[in-house]
Amino acid sequence: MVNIIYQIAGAIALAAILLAFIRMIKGPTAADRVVALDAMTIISISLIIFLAATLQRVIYIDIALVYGLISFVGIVAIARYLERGI
Amino acid sequence: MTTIIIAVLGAIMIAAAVLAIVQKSLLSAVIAAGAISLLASLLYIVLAAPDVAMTEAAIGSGLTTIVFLFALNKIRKEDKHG
Amino acid sequence: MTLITILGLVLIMIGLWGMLTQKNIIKIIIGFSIMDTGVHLIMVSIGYLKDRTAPIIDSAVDQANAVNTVVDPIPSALVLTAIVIGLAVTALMLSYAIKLYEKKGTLDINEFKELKW
Amino acid sequence: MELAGAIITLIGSIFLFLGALGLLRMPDIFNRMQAGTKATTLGSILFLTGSAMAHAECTCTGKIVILILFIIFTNPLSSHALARAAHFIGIPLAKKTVKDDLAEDEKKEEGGQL
Repeated sequence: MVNIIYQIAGAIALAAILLAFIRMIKGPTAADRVVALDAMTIISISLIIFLAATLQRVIYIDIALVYGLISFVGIVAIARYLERGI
Repeated sequence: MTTIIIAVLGAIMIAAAVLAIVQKSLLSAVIAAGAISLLASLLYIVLAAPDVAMTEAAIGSGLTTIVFLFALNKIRKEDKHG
Repeated sequence: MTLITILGLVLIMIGLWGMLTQKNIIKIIIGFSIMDTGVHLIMVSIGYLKDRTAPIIDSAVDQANAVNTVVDPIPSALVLTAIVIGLAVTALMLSYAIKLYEKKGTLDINEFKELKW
Repeated sequence: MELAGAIITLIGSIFLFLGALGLLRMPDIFNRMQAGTKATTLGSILFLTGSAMAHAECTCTGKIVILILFIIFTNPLSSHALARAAHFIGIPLAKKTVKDDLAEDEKKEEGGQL
């Protein structure tokens, strides 16, 4: 029972990453695509935790820690480029 | 379960690669290349290689995008002056 | 994992198509980076064995029986080096692109024809 | 305990899905940014908390608390930087927008300087 509910939650998160990517395809300006990339990053952090729980290794959580910091630096760099250049 | 994850993420990766090639705007192409690296680091976790996933997340998705943005910035600045 | 090998092959083909058909130098470098990702995926998928786990010994892996429960760590060690070298090659290509832009004022590959005959 | 964790995870994933749906259906970039940042922040916090509760036997609670703190600190900052950049490069608002405080402030400052 617990496992089935948990796997349904993972499938819904996978569908969410697909929807965010459709906005990246459609987006009229580059800023829309950056917003879609930001949302995809946050959803994929959740998906990494889901994979770590499904495959039963604690060590995979460290990847989510690294990703949470690095993606922030990348998004801020793109925002500064959009505004006036790095 | 892992087969479904690989199929969905692979389809998104192929679509992002085609988007990065056919896109006119250079910034949008760089963003799509960053999305490819993000999804590749998810696939490395499924392939049981967490060290590669960590490196790909830090270097492929973070640092490569910033290096591309530096180059685009140089080109745009030259454009403004000349 | 056959599926991942096919995915890597498709990514290599898309990157090669982009490198051969695009006119802008930055787009050619992006195609090279996509091709790089495809090669890395294929190399990691060679070392994967079914129903096994990551080769890091902690409380989840039995130490005495570790040979039968972990995947092959050699291809992932190779790919780890290849990713870093890929970043260096990309940065070198981008610096050449900036120099070419300062020389000619354009990034169209058809304008650079000193070596054509 | 484990069933409660699984249900909290399900609620968090539904928040993630609704955030992505709002990202797809909102009319202009600022509305999209609001849907794509607030809803996914709440959803991922719920998802991580539920995962830590559903797998209580693993010793990962400290790491998940640090990860939630990262998300709470970095996510509004990056979204604020993006919104500021999008406003300054002049992306048009949606037709239904009734108020734009930042543009009014800028106009007032220019008037004061003159």
